[in-house]
Amino acid sequence: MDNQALSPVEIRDMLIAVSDKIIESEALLSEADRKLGDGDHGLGMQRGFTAAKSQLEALEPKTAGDVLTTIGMALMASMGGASGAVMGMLFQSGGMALANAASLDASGLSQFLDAAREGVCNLGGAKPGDKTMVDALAGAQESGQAAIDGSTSEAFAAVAAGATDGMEKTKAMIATMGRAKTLGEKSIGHPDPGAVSVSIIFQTMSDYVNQR
Amino acid sequence: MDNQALSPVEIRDMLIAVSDKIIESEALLSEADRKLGDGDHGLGMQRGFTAAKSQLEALEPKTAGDVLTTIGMALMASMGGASGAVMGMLFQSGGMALANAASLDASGLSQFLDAAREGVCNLGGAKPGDKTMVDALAGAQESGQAAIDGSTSEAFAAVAAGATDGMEKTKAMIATMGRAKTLGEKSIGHPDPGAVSVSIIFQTMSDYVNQR
Amino acid sequence: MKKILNDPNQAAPELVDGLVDYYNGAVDKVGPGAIALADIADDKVALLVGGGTGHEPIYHGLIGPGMADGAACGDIFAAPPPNVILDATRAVNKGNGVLYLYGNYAGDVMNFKIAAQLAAAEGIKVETVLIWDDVASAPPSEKENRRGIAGLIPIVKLAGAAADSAKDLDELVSLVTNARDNTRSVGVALAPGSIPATGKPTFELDDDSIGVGMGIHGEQGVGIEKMMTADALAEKLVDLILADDLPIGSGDEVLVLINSLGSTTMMECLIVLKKVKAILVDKGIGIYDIMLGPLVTCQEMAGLSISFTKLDDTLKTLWDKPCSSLGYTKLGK
Amino acid sequence: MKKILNDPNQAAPELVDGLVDYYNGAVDKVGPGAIALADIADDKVALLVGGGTGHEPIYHGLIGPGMADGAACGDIFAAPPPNVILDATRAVNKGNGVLYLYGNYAGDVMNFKIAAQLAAAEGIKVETVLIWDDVASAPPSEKENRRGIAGLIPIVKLAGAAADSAKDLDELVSLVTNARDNTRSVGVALAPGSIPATGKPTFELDDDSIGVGMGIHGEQGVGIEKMMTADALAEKLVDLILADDLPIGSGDEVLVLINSLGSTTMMECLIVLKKVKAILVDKGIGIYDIMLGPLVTCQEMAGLSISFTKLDDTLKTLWDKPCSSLGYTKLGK
Ligand SMILES: Nc1ncnc2c1ncn2[C@@H]1O[C@H](COP(=O)(O)OP(=O)(O)O)[C@@H](O)[C@H]1O
Ligand SMILES: Nc1ncnc2c1ncn2[C@@H]1O[C@H](COP(=O)(O)OP(=O)(O)O)[C@@H](O)[C@H]1O
Ligand SMILES: [Mg+2]
Ligand SMILES: [Mg+2]
Ligand SMILES: [Mg+2]
Ligand SMILES: [Mg+2]
Repeated sequence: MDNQALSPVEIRDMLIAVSDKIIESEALLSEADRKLGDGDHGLGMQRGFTAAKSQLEALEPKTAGDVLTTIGMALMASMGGASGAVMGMLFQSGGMALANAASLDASGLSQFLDAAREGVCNLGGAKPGDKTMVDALAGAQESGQAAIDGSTSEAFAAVAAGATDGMEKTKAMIATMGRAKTLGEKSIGHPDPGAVSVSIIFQTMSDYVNQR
Repeated sequence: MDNQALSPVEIRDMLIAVSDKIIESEALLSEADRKLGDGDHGLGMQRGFTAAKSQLEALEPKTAGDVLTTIGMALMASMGGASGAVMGMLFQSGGMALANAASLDASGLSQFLDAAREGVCNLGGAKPGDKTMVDALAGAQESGQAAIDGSTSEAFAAVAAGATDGMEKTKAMIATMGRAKTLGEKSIGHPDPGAVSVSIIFQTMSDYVNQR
Repeated sequence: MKKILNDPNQAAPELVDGLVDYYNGAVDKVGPGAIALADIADDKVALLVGGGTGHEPIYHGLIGPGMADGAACGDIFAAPPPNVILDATRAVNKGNGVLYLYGNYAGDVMNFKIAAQLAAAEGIKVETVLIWDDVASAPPSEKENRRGIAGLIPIVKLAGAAADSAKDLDELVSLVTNARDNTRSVGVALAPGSIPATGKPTFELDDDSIGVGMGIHGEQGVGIEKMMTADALAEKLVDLILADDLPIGSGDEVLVLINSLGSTTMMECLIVLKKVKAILVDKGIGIYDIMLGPLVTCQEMAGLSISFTKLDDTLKTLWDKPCSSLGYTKLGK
Repeated sequence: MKKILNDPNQAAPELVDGLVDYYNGAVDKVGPGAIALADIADDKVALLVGGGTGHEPIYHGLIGPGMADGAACGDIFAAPPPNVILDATRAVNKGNGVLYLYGNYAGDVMNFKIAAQLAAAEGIKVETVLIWDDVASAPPSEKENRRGIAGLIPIVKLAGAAADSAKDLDELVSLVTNARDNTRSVGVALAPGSIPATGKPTFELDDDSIGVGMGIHGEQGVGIEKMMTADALAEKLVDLILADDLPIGSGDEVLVLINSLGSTTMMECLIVLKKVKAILVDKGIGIYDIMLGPLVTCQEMAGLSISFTKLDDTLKTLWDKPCSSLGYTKLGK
């Protein structure tokens, strides 16, 4: 296991890998949204991460925060929809917490997630249990706190597992927020599409960190 | 073979039989119009002959003309569309020629058809060969003239054959009138729906006359 | 095909009742299928439109101030019978005569012709202008064989304004003839509508085909082509109109109508408009005003048509007048 | 699903360009997705609407005199991003502040909230009224969880008139809140629309089923029922509205809106109107005015919604003002 913190350039490359993964997951994410919402979640994510990728590719980042707020702004400005706001806010609030961080390690990841969760929950008012991406984000954030003293790669793996776990839990939940709330009990059995995205994002990060 | 002229009551009953036959042919006639027009010919005919039937049932006719103009007026007032005008006019102009006729025989049938053809052609401007109901009507009219000296039932049989023959000929024609005209060569192969109606009308009359 | 109906065979009379309800007192039902404005000025030359129903908002949704005075409504896709037209004629006639304005279809022509004879027998002056804007339906040399499609919308609006100002029926005829002669349209079908009473589609079209030059009653297109982009389609349709006998060129000004046949979205109409405008700008043709939306429909048919009306000063003055109706409303300029 | 598009992923920006073209000089594009009236009076309190595209004519087709001053347009079915809203906010602000008026959806609320913070940071006064007229989406005790559907049409029209007369932003907020609080809607889905970029239907529904309480983004209905007649459906929907917490009874007067979700024909809307009117007349409820047609759509979705706005004298005065826009135009009374 590799305990080296990620440099800003590595963070950038990691997020380019995340962008590619999200772009290729369009159909899967839209299909998840067809079950619970209006069927466009993958399209919004694809739009956002295509814009993000091209900005990341042009970026010569100085700090961890540089990269993370760049992707946050790119998502926020290009996506629209519920996910544009929450995904944008996730990276923007999280990134602001690392504005001056020269690199990203287990502790930085946890700081990022704490701020990201706070930013998203403040913006949208969702709590864990509401069947939104907050469930996956909260899972990631709690695992990140628990992994704070371990290696960078262990922390990323734990966060990915926490996000996926949070996403899995949304399957059993009744939606109370967003477009799926009018479905009531019919929403049971399907994972929240935004939570699926969050799980893919952190899993791809972990894959990058553990394969470098 | 029966050479007795039809009494006004028989004409009425014959036209009630025609009405029933047309009403039951709705799907066939609409389907024919889907090939060449807007698919509603059977609906219009059904509407018209339903109205006609209920007026005929209430009618105590004195002359042949009474019955024929009654059905003409009923069709004209209830159908609308191209066929409402032409079918209405067929019976109305034809019936006026028999305004004072106490009964209907081969010669009366021919007079009816002469006036009917003239009325319809004056109204709509169609000539034989234009792929309209005029082809069937002209076939009927010409056969009626040829049968003028025969028995009533022979005349009705000849007229039915002439109408059917005229209808069959429309299959090979290119439409130049009405909604099918924009189809050009694509109209070849399908009979004109109004001609199919005219053929059914005279065939049913002949069946009535020959089976009484 | 699911439709929100009571008795499919009563769709036409029920929709006419609903229409009278929509007008909320401004329109009277003056016979089955016959409707007229409740308030028509005493010395007005009257404008009567009509045709089959099922193409809402036309024709019956075009009644109102600055638009038509009355409408004769037939069954679904069927011209109104003569007695319906006569009822409407009597109601709108204020002694100065009535202009019949409707689409050039055999059924309409025959039924209105009979009605005109009946009206004349009652001493009502009637004149007729036929709408034949569809360039795809016959060559320019055979205008009287052309169908009326969405161009009837600007023509009825211009006629409505003309009827408010015309001193007599003859003047109205000449104003409306001018509007008609300066209007050209062509359309494309993507998917059929369905007939309410049978639930059957009005024609068949492959998944990747479109019918260029379709009719508004579900008549198949004149030319079946492969599906193409919005830009290519806009170019094709505009070319068909500009290649017709009405000269429209640099310095001229036109009204543009992008009409949805029913289920084609406003999004698609707007995307087509974008290209149409670019083509016209490129040719130096001015756009005086634009109409866009489902104005002449064929049930839930998919497709659209483009219409141009070339405006001279008289037509501009008529266009600038306010009007109000279910189908088209416009503030004065 | 055949649609007339160029690049399905560029449908939203292209339709916004087409919309600016439609307005033919009256509307400026002030940023990607951001449009505003070219001419806004200097001391006017501004009205900004917005939301996802794909629901034409809303929201961007509601700009015009007596209607909204600007609109922020997102992608298809997606709320506009904050920067688009901010561009539109800057363009419509004349120093007297801006009212944000839009449908209550998580995405819209979050993006407009961020935009409002950015605008405040620039010294622009912003207030918000959320539209939550859909009675099927949450019980009356949880209004803030209700969706905005077709009721936004009368609300935006009333708000447009209010913005012309309001002396300040606070007065506008209270006038518009009153319009919002007196508006209730409920809809039914018959068949899904499709997402332009994927061509996929937004939901599935059996051939003989309808979704009562559907959403305008293709959200499935709250209750799936068997297909029924127009009359039965009208009764069911009216009952759902009248059973809500807004008392509407004998002697009251309402605006009625029968909205098509897209491919549902005007014929069907008129037949439903007929029954709605009969029910209201029976209960002694007056109909002040009627709107009818595809005003809030979801692509070629089939279905319709009914909205009532209960009018007091203030709202009547606002309603009677003229307005003009792609989506809704009305002569003054
Ligand atoms: N209030 C909220 N807080 C956090 N996440 C939310 C909230 N509302 C919606 N979401 C997330 O947004 C996702 C839907 O995104 P998307 O489909 O792109 O947007 P839209 O709902 O505007 O179509 C949901 O699956 C959910 O995870
Ligand atoms: N000018 C005409 N003269 C005689 N018959 C005509 C004429 N135009 C149309 N028809 C007849 O009308 C028939 C179509 O009737 P129908 O479908 O009921 O009316 P519509 O064309 O109004 O839908 C055609 O098949 C044709 O026989
Ligand atoms: Mg979605
Ligand atoms: Mg027909
Ligand atoms: Mg017809
Ligand atoms: Mg969406």
